[in-house]
Amino acid sequence: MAGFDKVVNSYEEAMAGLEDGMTIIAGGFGLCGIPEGLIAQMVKMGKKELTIVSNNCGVDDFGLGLLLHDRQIKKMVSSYVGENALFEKQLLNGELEVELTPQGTLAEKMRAGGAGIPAFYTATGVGTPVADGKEVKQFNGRDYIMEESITGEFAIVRAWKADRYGNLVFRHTAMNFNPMAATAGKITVVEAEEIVEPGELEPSEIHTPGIYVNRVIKANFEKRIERRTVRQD
Amino acid sequence: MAGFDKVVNSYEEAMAGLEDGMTIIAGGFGLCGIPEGLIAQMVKMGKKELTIVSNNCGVDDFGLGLLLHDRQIKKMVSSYVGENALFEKQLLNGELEVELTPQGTLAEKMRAGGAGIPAFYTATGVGTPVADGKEVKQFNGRDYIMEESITGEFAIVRAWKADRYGNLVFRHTAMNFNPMAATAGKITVVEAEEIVEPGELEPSEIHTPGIYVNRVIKANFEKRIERRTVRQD
Amino acid sequence: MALTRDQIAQRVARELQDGYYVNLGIGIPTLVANFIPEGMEVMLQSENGLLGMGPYPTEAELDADMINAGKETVTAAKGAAIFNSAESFAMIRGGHVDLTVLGAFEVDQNGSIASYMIPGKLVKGMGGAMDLVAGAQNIIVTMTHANKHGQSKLLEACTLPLTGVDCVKKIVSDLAVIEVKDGAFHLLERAPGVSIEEIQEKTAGKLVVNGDVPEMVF
Amino acid sequence: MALTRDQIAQRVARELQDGYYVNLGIGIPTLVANFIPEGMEVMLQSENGLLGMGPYPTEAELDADMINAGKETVTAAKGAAIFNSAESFAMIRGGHVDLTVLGAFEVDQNGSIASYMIPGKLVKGMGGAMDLVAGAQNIIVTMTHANKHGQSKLLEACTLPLTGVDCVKKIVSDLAVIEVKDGAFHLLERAPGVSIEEIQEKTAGKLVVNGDVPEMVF
Repeated sequence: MAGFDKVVNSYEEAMAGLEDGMTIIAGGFGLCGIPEGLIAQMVKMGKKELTIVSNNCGVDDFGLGLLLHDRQIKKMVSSYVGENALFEKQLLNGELEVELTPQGTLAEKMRAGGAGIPAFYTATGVGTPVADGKEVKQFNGRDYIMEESITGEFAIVRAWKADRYGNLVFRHTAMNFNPMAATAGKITVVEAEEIVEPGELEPSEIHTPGIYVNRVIKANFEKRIERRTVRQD
Repeated sequence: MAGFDKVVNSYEEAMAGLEDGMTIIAGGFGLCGIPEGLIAQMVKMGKKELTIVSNNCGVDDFGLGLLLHDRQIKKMVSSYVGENALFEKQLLNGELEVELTPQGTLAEKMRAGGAGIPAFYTATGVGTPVADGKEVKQFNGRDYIMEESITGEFAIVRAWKADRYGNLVFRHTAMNFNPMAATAGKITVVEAEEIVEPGELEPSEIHTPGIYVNRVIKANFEKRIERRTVRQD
Repeated sequence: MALTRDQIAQRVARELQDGYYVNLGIGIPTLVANFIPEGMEVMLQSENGLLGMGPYPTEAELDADMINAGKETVTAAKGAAIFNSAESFAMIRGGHVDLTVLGAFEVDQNGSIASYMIPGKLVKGMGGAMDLVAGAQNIIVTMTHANKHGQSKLLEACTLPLTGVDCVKKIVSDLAVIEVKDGAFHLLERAPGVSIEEIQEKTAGKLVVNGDVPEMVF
Repeated sequence: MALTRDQIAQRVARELQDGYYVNLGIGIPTLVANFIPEGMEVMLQSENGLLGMGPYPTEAELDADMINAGKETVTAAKGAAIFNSAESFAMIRGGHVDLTVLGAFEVDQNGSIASYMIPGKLVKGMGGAMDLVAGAQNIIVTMTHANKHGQSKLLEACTLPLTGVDCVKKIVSDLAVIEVKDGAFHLLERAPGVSIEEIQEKTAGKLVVNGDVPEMVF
């Protein structure tokens, strides 16, 4: 079934077509569920002036934070970017632009982008700096602001299991933004812990149907923990 | 865990609070995945002037079509209502009102209702009778119409497995509109083939988290087939 | 000779490409699945929430919870995914489906389509058709070139309530294959033995004919 | 005596009801989970996609793929559900979460809250706080009544960029429990040994005191 076999065997193939100035939508929350190898490949390719849409920007030495070292990022669209000294420096220098977006609005903007919905209304951010320049409309006596959807030339996603057709299953809270990111890329690239044959994933348990996915690569992940909290038993 | 045990033991309890003039959002596609017993209870209760939001209106002698016999429905919001002679008669008599809504727009209106999104834009229906009276806005040079969300006093849902907390799993294509309906009711009532204990459903495989669900009742379903098509092997 | 329903489906199937995600409407479009070329793989999307629709079930496989958008009992193909209606139309509306094939009452030379309602008769509803014509990357309409009274269904402007505007890319009728572009019907192929004159006569909208128009071969 | 962080959390826990779905912010709000009254069940929502958050894991249970919205490793409670971020905020924005507890820099007498940004210092971002204050049915803020310079954080009008307008229902500070309604701070309870005068002095916005204000008991 050549037509639906989306597995590629190198990171070069996985990120082929990435160019300066593109918008990349990335799954992950903090360091949880991030496509580590695809980010490393982006660092290696050295493309510049990128717009990255991701809830966070990693830390100084891991995740999307690595793209800051060679100043590859022009603009971040994120809800929280406070884990990262280099980010702070580039932001204050004016080398980096940030568009702070409430977390739920960000998730919905990605979903809307993939779902052909150019804009939606939300009460989130009404009366705050987030509402600046946005259309306000009343529904049932309450104010809402219009938020526009987001799409990208690429989406980079981490999955647990992927089949060759690109059907995806995510593991625990490593799911987070990954399913929305997967829908919003013109080219959606998935890095998976495991690749299985079509038919091995139960159809109703698939989180992301393969129609959204263009390329799949198998990877080993470091899975660094950002805040290691344990209890004594 | 009294606070989260949502299982009720009678259909009277399941539909308690239903009144004349209410809006009820129903899951199901054709006769597939419909909450048969909850519909039967609505027939038994005889409440009138109901607005029913459902992709279809059953057939003459099964599903939501049963609500037509005693003229309980004032208005249907549906994408397709062509399976039903009684429906046709009441519509032509002017006893019944119908708001035809494209299937995808209907699904999205329910989802938006549950998700606190009062309206969204879609290209579906632009230039057609569906666009009449609706705001048109351009994004990237294309026209879109604004569609408002739907919520109801009740949502009635069929699930395959429900746990006592109201977490739901749906079976095959009996899923259809049920997950969206579940989010959009002020009181969401679920009729399930099987009730399991909390912890038996794998957290990442739950289709509808229990937070949306108010009442759960166990049922046996007839599961009538609308178009029985088989192949000879 | 006008094409049979099966021949129309067979001709549409030649528009498929390996790796296509396709939504087939009710009627002739459904038959397209029977003519997928050898060695080519396409995945069928059914808008009630199934990507990877398989054949009808055997008696033993029959399951009331497994239907397609035409409410027929079906099976899931290997590698299928099942999801809710909002997700299903997210894929459709978001342009992820490569091709939609559907029937119509009328198509006009601008690619507008009327397919869901004949005023005066009962309104059955548009189902998923409006979402499909608004969202799919490519839309092919199958229909008879003229109605049973001999009146053309390929018009200068649709007369019935529209399902969508400026969206149909191609028509495979019982008489011809026609591309819809630049405000005209462009004749690409003729049914075997059907003359350009007959097609012209049964096309009310603007028909563009360039040179010799080949006959379809089956 | 001003309340300790634990006492603030303990007092907030008295606002819980059996069967509540609750989202707890970072800091003092997180401690509320330690004081859920005996025999009462509440379910904790973590906005990164977990309904039914359990305790921190043991060393053996530690899993990088199982974190909360504060990026701490956690466990899932029995009966938990895990879902994507869009679904998580559908529940929050849609008003399905009964109670949100979060910290703030400032709250004003109309219930507006500033909690995510101090201009001139680095902008870290609002995370999920704006969605939570816009969507939750009930919002309780925990904070010290005054900052370290003794300046009130309960103001006539917030001075910092807002997280949300007219949304905070109650404040549990180190000095008092205050209801925010009708454009004023209504004093409900005092910390043990803290006088109404001290609270008045540290409340810059309009404070309403009705009769004897009871002391909290721990």
